[in-house]
Amino acid sequence: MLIAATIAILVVMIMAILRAVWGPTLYDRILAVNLFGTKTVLLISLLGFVMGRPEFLDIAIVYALINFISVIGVLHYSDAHIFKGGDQQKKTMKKNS
Amino acid sequence: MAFLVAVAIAIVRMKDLFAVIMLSGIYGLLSASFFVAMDAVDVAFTEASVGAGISTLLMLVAITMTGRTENPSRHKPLLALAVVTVTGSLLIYGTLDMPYFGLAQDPVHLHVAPRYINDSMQEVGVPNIVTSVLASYRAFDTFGEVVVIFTAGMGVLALLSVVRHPKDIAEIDSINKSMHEEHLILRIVAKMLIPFILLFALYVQFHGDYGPGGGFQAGVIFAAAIILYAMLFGMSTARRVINQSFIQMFAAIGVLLYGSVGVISLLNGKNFLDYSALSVDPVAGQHLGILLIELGVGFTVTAVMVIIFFNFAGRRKDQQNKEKNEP
Amino acid sequence: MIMGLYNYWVVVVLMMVGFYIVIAHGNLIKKIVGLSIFQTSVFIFYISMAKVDGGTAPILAEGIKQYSNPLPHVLILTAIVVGIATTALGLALAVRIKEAYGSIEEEEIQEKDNLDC
Amino acid sequence: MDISSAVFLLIGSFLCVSGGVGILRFPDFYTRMHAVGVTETLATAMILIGLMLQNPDGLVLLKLIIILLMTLFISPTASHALASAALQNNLMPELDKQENNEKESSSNP
Amino acid sequence: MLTHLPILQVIVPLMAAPLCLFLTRSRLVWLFALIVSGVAFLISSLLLQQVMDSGTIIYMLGGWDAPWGIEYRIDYLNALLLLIISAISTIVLIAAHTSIQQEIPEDRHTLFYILYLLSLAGMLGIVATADAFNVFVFLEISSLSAYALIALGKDRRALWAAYQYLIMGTIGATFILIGIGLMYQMTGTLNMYDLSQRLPEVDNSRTVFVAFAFFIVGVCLKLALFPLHLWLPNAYAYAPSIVTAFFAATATKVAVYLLIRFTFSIFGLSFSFTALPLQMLFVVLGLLGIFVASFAAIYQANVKHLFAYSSIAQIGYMIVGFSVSSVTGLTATLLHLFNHALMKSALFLALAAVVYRIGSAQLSQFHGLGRQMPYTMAAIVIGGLSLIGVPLTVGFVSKWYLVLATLENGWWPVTVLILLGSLLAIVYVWRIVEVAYFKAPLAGSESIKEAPMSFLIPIWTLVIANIYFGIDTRLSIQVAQAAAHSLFGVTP
Repeated sequence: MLIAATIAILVVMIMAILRAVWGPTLYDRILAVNLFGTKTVLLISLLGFVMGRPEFLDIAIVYALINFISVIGVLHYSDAHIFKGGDQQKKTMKKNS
Repeated sequence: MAFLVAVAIAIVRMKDLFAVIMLSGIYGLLSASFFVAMDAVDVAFTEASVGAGISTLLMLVAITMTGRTENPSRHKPLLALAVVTVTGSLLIYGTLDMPYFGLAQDPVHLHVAPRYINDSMQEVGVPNIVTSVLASYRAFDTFGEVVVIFTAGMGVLALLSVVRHPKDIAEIDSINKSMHEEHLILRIVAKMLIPFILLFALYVQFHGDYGPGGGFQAGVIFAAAIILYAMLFGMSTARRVINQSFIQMFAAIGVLLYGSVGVISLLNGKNFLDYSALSVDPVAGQHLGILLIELGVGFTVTAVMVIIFFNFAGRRKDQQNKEKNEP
Repeated sequence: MIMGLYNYWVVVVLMMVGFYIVIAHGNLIKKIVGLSIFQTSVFIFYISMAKVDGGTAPILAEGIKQYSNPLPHVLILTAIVVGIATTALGLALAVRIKEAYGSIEEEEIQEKDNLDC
Repeated sequence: MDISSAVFLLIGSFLCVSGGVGILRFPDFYTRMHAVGVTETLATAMILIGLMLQNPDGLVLLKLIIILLMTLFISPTASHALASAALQNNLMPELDKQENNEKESSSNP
Repeated sequence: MLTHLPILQVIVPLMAAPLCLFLTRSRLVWLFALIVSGVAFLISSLLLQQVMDSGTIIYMLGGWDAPWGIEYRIDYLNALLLLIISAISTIVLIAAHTSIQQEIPEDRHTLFYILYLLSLAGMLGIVATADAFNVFVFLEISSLSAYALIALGKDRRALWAAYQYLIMGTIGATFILIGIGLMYQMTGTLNMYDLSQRLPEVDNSRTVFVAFAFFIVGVCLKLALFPLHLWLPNAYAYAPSIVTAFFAATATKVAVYLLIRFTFSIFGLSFSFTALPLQMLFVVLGLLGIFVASFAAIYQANVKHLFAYSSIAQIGYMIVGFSVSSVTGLTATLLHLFNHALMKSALFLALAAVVYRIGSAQLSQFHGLGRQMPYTMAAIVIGGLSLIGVPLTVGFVSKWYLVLATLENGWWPVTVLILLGSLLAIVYVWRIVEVAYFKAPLAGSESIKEAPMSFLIPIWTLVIANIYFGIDTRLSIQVAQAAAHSLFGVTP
């Protein structure tokens, strides 16, 4: 069963990579990376059980954290700079209202 | 494995730097999973936090400053291809006489490593062999590693640090306020998470003797928490908590702590970094020594990661302010 | 033989992809990405050489006889740190170059240099 | 015990794959996000519960619970942040796009 | 404490670097760095003394014995290199405070000294260690700090040069890493001595051959051997003058050391020179390097560029001596290592003084400098003579040995080509002399004065050393010959 789940996760990983490669928008890619990260967390936990040494779940925790932080980071930096136009528009809208 | 190749080739073809960086993040995650499958849990730990976390983040900050598309023009792809093919085939040629993958009677597994596996428990007394090799047998390499990271911190500081004026800081403050009003949910979740992350970092720091982890990993996680804080609550708020010159001192203290452990053993008449000088009982000395140097590593890594990130981000703020003042 | 060496061959391909990015692409950031791929592949090479069939992670536990080789792990831990240090410094340089030249394309920079001379 | 664990794992894997199909096949960003956001959380929970039922010892169980809690916190938050960021930067949902083209208005999306 | 000298050699600058952060004033940091470097110099001379008295010193770090722990192993070769590096570093540092005042912004001064010390420590570490992986770690310390130091240069091209150096240097380091990995895979050890014992068992395997090839290519990238030299001229030309003076004299020497150490002591002579057509390859590359770089030097408008190219040519001489693979040839290489460090640091320091006074190193700005800065220009002339290989300077001694070595092997054509290469050196040195002494000073440059004492003292120390070791050759030749002999004797 563990193996089956591992394979399922690997399949999903492939899909996520495809989405990350195809894009088309920035957010699709971020989404794909996020999905990929969560799946990696699962994969690591599963691998720990498959190999019979489940003590190493620390790594999975780190992955989950890092994944969160990098998604936030990506959003933070893509927000602020690449789509500056959007930001300014929003501000003007606020002023008007 | 095939995954890795696919991602790598996709990276070659991409022109959008943002996508490239996303993919390189995936590459980091993948190789870390591979490391787990190959039993290298400590390495996977590090690669996850570094390859997928910190370096992706740094690259992102960098492209926001440099622009995100690559010019289509490539120069001399043929020549490059030729060089690569030659090197690659040389390597393949070299693999032909290699001992096969995974066999227990490879020379690698027969010569030096058995002593680590069999005797490190008596000699160092730490169940995690990687830690005992890292922090005791080859402690000097690790000292070098700490110095490398310190060097990088100083280098980034030399390249990117900007002198800040109080007026700018006030200005940045107001920008931050307006920018972060909408991050309410994120902030609340982050507020709950950050203490947990810090705790977890401490666990990783001190549990390194028994499981995967150690000073370096803990340092990165610690720094990640600070970076998260800085991103959500604004650079200048974070700077108020963690002062630039203070964090520089911190980096230096880490290196010095590591080095002074060595110097103490010198003063006690033992060789550099010989921990048995630290205590009457050699194994207890080893324990103490490993604890101290891991602490040193943790200090320096945290501090340097924060320095690097702050300087990148600070530079970016600076650029933005300049852009604003010009038109 | 194919099974025994397959792993290494894939690693070689990865290394070469990274290497190709470094030498063939003109964009400074992409070069650094390539460099980190190149280095990561070397790490993978070291780690694969440490693997022992049927072995587990080198953390001592009751009832386990066969461990993988810990030494390459230690080396690679150090090398990863070196890698991130290089990446950080390279990115910092790229940022400064962008400020000074207004571009991060190798050819444009070269052109501007030639004008200077 | 084993059977229940297997059932959880299977459900988890199924949800995973369906989420994966979703991210590939759905037409625009928001629907894709829906596919991922919904299945992912549940799938992760299922698989982790399945693992917990493999009856590991105390510390491992604790870590699994931590991971579970963290995913439950993190992934909705990340999805939320992602969606709101996309929305604020005027990435239109597929359906809205048509309407907007008709109205030519810039009402808050 | 005497038994701990090998480790103190590296640790003193290494630990001093972070300490600099706690010192506030630029002048204090400079004094501190100078003292530290001086201590390192003292230690290295003591070490050389010890090696001469009692042979190879072995020091086990952490108290673990050799293949398990990391070991330091100091023999003649290491001791010589340590001495060169720390001596040059100390002398160059004397002038640093004055020079960087003008070239580096005030708030970066402390960082400059930190990076300088780190780079010094890195180089010392590479030379002292007997562990292959430790070499890689310290190589990265020295090169990372080198990239940052070069990027501190005033011109924006310094950034670009540093970036190129970073890419090339990292590729080189990664190649070295691959080479070390393959060696480790075949033997299971990382200790150099242990490697040399265990490699012969497997040395007909293709993997070891590839390991050797990768290692050599990696080192040659660092070494800036002829076809791989592209990063060097710009890096030297745009770095702060002090940094150039330091690196020109030491950085490539360390790479030469690695080359010698790995080919002679680890892979062994018979393997290195039979498995690969290395000998022929290196002679050809070395000679090509001499000629191409000398010609390039002739056409440079910037004097720093000129001397940088001349450095590449000098590396060519060292490689030729190395590839003769006889005791005399190796002695010539080692002598040239020592001598070239002396003359290049003198030349670049003199240039630093010129840059300090006139703010540029363009040859067109040199008009009439011979009268305005007589002592500095005299130093450049003597250094130039030494580059050419005129008798009574050190350059003559090493060229003499090189010629002897090639003749010994019966390589007539090589000898002739080496002498022709020296003729090219005459051309580019003459260009400077001509401009400086036989052209009228530029209008508006009357105010240029002689360089301050803080420059003249180190420059003339080096120049006098240049002449002294050119006349009284006993010490340098004795050490170089002993090192060469031990390298040939130790080889299994």
